[in-house]
Amino acid sequence: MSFLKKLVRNREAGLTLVIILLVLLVGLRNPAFASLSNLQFILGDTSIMIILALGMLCVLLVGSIDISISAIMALSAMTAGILMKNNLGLVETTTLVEGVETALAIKTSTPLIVLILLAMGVGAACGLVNGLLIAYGKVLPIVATLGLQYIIYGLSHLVSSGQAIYRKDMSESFIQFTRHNLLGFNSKVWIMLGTFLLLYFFITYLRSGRRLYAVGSNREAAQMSGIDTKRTTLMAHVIMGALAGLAGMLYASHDNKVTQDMAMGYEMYVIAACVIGGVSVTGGFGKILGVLLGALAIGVINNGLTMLRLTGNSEFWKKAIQGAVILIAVVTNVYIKRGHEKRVLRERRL
Amino acid sequence: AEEPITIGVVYKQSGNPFFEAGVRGFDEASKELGFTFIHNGPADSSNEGQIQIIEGYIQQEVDAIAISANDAAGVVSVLQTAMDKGIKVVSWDSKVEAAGRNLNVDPSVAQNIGRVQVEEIAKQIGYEGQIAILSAAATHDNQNTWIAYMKEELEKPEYDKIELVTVVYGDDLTDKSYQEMQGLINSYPDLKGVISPTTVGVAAAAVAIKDMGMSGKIKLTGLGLPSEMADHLADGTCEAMFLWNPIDLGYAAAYASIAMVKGDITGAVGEKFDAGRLGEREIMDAGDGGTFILVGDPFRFTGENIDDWKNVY
Amino acid sequence: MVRFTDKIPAFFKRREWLLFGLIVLTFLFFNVQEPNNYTLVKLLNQTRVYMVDVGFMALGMLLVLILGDIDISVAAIAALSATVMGVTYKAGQGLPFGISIVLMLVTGVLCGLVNGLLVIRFKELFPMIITLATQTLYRGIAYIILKDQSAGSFPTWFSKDLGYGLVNIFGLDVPVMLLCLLAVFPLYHLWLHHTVSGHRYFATGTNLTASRFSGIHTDKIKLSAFMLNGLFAAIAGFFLTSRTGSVKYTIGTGFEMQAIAVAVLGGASTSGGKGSVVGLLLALVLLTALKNGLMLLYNDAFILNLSVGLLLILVVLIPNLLGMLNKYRTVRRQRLELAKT
Amino acid sequence: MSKSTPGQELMLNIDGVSKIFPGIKALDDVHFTLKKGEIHALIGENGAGKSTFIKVLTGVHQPDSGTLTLKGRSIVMSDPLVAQRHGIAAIYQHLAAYPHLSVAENIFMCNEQRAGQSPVISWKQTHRKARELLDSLGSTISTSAIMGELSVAQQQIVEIAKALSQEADILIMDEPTAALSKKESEELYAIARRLRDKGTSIILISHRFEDVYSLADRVTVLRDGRYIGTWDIQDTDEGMLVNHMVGRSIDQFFPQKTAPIGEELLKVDSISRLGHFKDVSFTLHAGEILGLTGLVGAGRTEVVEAICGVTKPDSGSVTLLGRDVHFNRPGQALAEGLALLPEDRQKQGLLLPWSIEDNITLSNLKTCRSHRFISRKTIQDKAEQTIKRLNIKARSGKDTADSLSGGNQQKVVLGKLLDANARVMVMDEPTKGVDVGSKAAIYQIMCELALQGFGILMVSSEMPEVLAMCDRAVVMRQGRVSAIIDRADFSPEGILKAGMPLTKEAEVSA
Ligand SMILES: Nc1ncnc2c1ncn2[C@@H]1O[C@H](COP(=O)(O)OP(=O)(O)OP(=O)(O)O)[C@@H](O)[C@H]1O
Ligand SMILES: Nc1ncnc2c1ncn2[C@@H]1O[C@H](COP(=O)(O)OP(=O)(O)OP(=O)(O)O)[C@@H](O)[C@H]1O
Ligand SMILES: [Mg+2]
Ligand SMILES: [Mg+2]
Repeated sequence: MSFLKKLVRNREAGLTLVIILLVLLVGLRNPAFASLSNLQFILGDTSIMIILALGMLCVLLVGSIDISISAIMALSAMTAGILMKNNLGLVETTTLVEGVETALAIKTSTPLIVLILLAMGVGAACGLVNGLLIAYGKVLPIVATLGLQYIIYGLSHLVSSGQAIYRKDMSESFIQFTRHNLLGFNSKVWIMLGTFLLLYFFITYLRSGRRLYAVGSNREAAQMSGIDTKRTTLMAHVIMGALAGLAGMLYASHDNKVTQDMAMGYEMYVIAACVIGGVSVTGGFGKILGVLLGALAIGVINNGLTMLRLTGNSEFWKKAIQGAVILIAVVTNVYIKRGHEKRVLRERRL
Repeated sequence: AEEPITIGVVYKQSGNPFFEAGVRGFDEASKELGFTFIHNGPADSSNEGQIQIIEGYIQQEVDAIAISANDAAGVVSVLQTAMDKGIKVVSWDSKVEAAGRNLNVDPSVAQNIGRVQVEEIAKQIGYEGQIAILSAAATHDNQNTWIAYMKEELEKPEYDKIELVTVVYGDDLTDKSYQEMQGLINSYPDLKGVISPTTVGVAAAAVAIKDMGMSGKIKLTGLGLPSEMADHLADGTCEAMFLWNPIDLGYAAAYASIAMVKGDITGAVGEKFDAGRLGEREIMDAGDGGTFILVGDPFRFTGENIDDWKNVY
Repeated sequence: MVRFTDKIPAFFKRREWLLFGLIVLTFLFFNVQEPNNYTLVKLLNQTRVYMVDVGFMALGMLLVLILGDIDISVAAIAALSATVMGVTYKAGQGLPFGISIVLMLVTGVLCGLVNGLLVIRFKELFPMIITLATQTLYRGIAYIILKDQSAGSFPTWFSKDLGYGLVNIFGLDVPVMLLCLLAVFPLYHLWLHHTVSGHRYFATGTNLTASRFSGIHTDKIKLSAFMLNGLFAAIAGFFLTSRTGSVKYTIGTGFEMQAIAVAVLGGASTSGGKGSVVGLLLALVLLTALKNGLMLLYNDAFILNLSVGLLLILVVLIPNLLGMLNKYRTVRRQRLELAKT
Repeated sequence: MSKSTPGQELMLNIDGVSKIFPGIKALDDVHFTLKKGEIHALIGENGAGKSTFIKVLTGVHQPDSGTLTLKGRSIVMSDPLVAQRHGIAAIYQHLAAYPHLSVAENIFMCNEQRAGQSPVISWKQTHRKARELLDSLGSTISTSAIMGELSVAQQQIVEIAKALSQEADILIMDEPTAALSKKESEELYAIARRLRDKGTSIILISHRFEDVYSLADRVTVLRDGRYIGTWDIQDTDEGMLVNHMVGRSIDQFFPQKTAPIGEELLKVDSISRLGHFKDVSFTLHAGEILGLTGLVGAGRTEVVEAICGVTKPDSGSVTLLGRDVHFNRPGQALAEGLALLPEDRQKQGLLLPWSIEDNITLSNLKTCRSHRFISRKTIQDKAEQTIKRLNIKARSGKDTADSLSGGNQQKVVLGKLLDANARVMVMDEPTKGVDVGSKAAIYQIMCELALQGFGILMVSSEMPEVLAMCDRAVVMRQGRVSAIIDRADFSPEGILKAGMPLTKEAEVSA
């Protein structure tokens, strides 16, 4: 098989090529874009979307969808934020530097890990409600999660009583949590990688992970072979919820801010990332590496657009380019697939 | 007993702390003047949402509507029907077109708002180098007016060595503003200063500057919320920024509304009324066919005075 | 023997009755809470705020949902069509208003056509993804045309008489807009539920392949659904503009979700094959009654959304649960009979 | 290993099992025994409850009453995993495959291969074991091939491998040969016998008497959910079984076809479609029943779909009633008088949630109007006629299509087409998975249609059907027409030979 043929057959390789092309294109206009540090930055910036897309993969695999994730992010970050704000204390540390006394105020609060676990717990609870409605209440996924989106945003308004959480209300460890670098990569990247590997292991090597595929591929068959399809659907939604909670914390730490309407509209990017990554929206098919690359492609587009140095009607062009690139990527996928099918047909001997 | 006067307050977005502070101004005035008020804003800062709220107020037969409009033209029709029913309409913070209001309560003169920010950034970068503007959305009237005045100010000879390289838009979304700011830093290595005349933008810009290790290398000013900017002012990422006092703004709007309902003023040029602790205010010609009063000049927040304000709004 | 308690689930399985019951309850509840402001007369006036533009949009969305598809771009179509109307009319300096209106409708249909063609051509893709992309496109075009300006100064019959006018019918002041919407419903109902062409939308949505094999031109059905959806979106934009009095490219943002919610509340299912015009009307009335009541009582936008979400889920969930209960009961009764024999 | 004689050890004893679905009593006091090392055939008309019985046995459905004794122990099959643990494996009637997953994974889903007690799936082991299983079935399908890309027959083989992988004591096969060619069926027979000889007990469900007589040791008949009886196979003959199944005797299984051959209706001239078929030509006349036969995967469905506008041929021409036609969709063909009874009645033929009435009138709704509006009454009347004419068994026309058994569903689809005023009727496997009673009825209808001047093109994989019903047979092999045989020259060997793949290697890839 020629290299090109292989490339076309392998969606992941194709996507990688598309991403490299995008980077080169933008880099041509603005060399700063293609610099290593900027690419590291993009990876960090896209980590949140990748984490969400990984969760969305699970949900899409079982043939469901979740459009309430941005609301879940808001609610879980808000819950953790309020806890943090209310427990915030100042620790005055005095240090002597060459005889000059400096007062360093470090804000401490509930330990970071507790906050993260709390947020993930809140997220998982929201996912649980989604899953219960969909799997046991037989409410269609779009309807259930659309309704829950309204409700959860409303809840985040209620728990915050209209107040936002600002940097001044955040503990130092929380603010710094997404600002550490390790081996040149942001902590978000490491958290994303950890999530990625865990999920990769889960859906490749564990039975309950593989069953996500089985349920989405043929629900009836899964039922007949004894898979609890309802519980599997529920599990997918809980995973999504927990990851949305984690993503919400990263988002809040990164933005230094939690508002009750945080991340509104983010879900559409996440779904688009999955689709570009080759996940079937009707369930049963999708590779985890594809999702990673799909999200990365969107991250490159979003970051690249700000670096294109467009002038004039730039705002419009940014929006249009974004829509167009997504559409083109998805449509190209369709053509590649059709080409593949045609090739298979041609190879048949009649 | 006579029924108390009711004011219906409409703001741009529910849960936005700036307007929470504005409501505190109404609250203060209501204690002094003895009126009641209800307040609401759409969840998604939309024009349609504001219309819903206004229609609800008309239904409740309020005496006056005090609105900070998302779309200056988009609420004119519905406010006209309100005025037809004898309801007084006062816009505050963000004005309604002249045809849809009796009076506008302007936080400050747009020209001043543009000017002080240019003066500030020029001083900080030493009157030399590249600067950029990080705005909200290209569709926001007040943003565009301020930016126009900034450009006008930059024409002056003392700013000859300052180059405005670009205006970018963060849509008042934190993450988009952050990305745009990061894009500015990467795209213009010689960038010296950034003006962001929007509370969301200036806060996101401060975070981006800090994250990219550019604190002190790129100066930042703009219009920011003290509570949100407190840490950035304290550590010097942003040396100084501006904002008017939303509490005073609400307070003045409340006094203007009551004066109008009571018939003390009609909204005509030259009329004067007592605005409580703010003193007397005179109605002036806004130049758009309507009239306005002025509340005050933008306040300059710095690391020194921020502690007094960060818990206020 | 059929007991009365067995009949209740079956009764509420008909969405229309469930909605009707909820309307009555909602009205009574808020009427008691707010006897002065929440009256039938005043509520009627509020219908133009909550019913008309979303209602028209939902009528189009209903068709698309019946086919098992979804269209996220409707609100953007409304914005683009309204933009075309405002820009060509140019505050009276441009084309005659009638022609602007026609251009607006044509724009809506064209946008729908593009959606439909993409959906037909790329069957492998989810309409949700396609219309997500065209949404950006349509609003983008509206933005390129209008920039940050707003287009307005429409004739008074449009922005005043249509937007805020009232007609006195039997002593009741009815908004002109509402009459326009109500005029469409019976026709639409007859067409969708009682004609051959309406029937075909349901068939196609239930099983596209089998419908195609049965001789239905399913591509045409899909295309026409998206085009009609575009047309209704344009009409929604028209009425929305008559209320705002001017057009901005952001007009109607987020309405697509409201339209979907209304249609689903009225009995449509996102998996296709289901939907009811009467249900849709009742859903609109219910939402008007509920939203207005909450607005008066709480004055809080988030609470409003929260309860709409709750309503949406409950109305879909309750019949499902009752259906399960019913099934369980039937089987149990038969089991008992079996045990007896 | 010596062949165990049936009749020694009772593996399974089922007593008085009933199962109720809302509104339907699918099983009513059914008895069943299975001995060690026997093949027990379970037969009955469509909707008799065979599949339901199997599902009760494997824990997919819970019975409402009755007891189940396995190897002397009373057991509650609370879910399919319990059945699996007790050594019961099943191949279900409707393919239970995961189309997106690999062959190996399909085989071992829910029986994942792991290293010892570790929770981690070992993919190496999975593929190795899958390979061994497929080899034992004489199949060369790659273990990493995607299930959905295989032909139906290949998928069926994977399903069989899956059942074998469980090394069950009891193997259930619900119409395993429905999609298999004669040769593949024979291979399956051999495997079944081998398993039986090793002591496995097998329950076989089939509508083909061929299967029953060449495999079974005993046979049990169900009718309308009720138990009719169990016999040793030597004590039965086809006629008697049919009588038990339908509750009456069928004198004439294949009706006498009397229709004269008339003018040419359809002419297909060397049509081709990339990867599916090449240079296919034949003609069809009024009053003629033309068989289109060959092995599964020969491309027959593709040919008829291309003719009827479901797909389009890349080249060649189709002439209908003397006119050149190019259909873009089945609707056009239907309007011109060419009707297609599709292969998959559930996916292509019916709107399952809709009523029988609405299904029957769907193609011809325009005639069910009064004053531009649809008339419920006309629909009812029309459907009533069709229901009577085809003897569709349902409580009323208001019943939904998904509540019907396979044979009756097929009749509904047929009824829909009858309503549509066609001249040429293309039937793709009209009797696939249909019980004897319904089969005879369908043959009867075909003859009547021929008599009315219809031309009928029947795709069929069943030799007896082709031999008895057709005036001529077009045999396809690997996408090409290999022979067109006149009735006078019909012989099972001739047709079979024409349909056989040319080389062994070619067969493997087909
Ligand atoms: N899940 C279900 N819900 C309701 N009714 C059902 C269900 N499954 C089967 N039935 C009904 O139970 C009866 C028995 O069906 P079953 O599938 O067992 O018949 P069968 O003998 O296997 O027929 P065939 O030969 O067509 O496969 C039929 O009337 C069928 O409609
Ligand atoms: N040479 C081949 N290699 C792989 N797949 C093939 C080949 N030929 C046909 N197929 C596939 O096998 C399936 C069966 O083909 P088709 O339905 O046209 O055959 P058929 O003779 O009508 O069989 P059936 O008896 O099932 O109707 C189709 O999905 C087809 O694409
Ligand atoms: Mg069966
Ligand atoms: Mg076939």
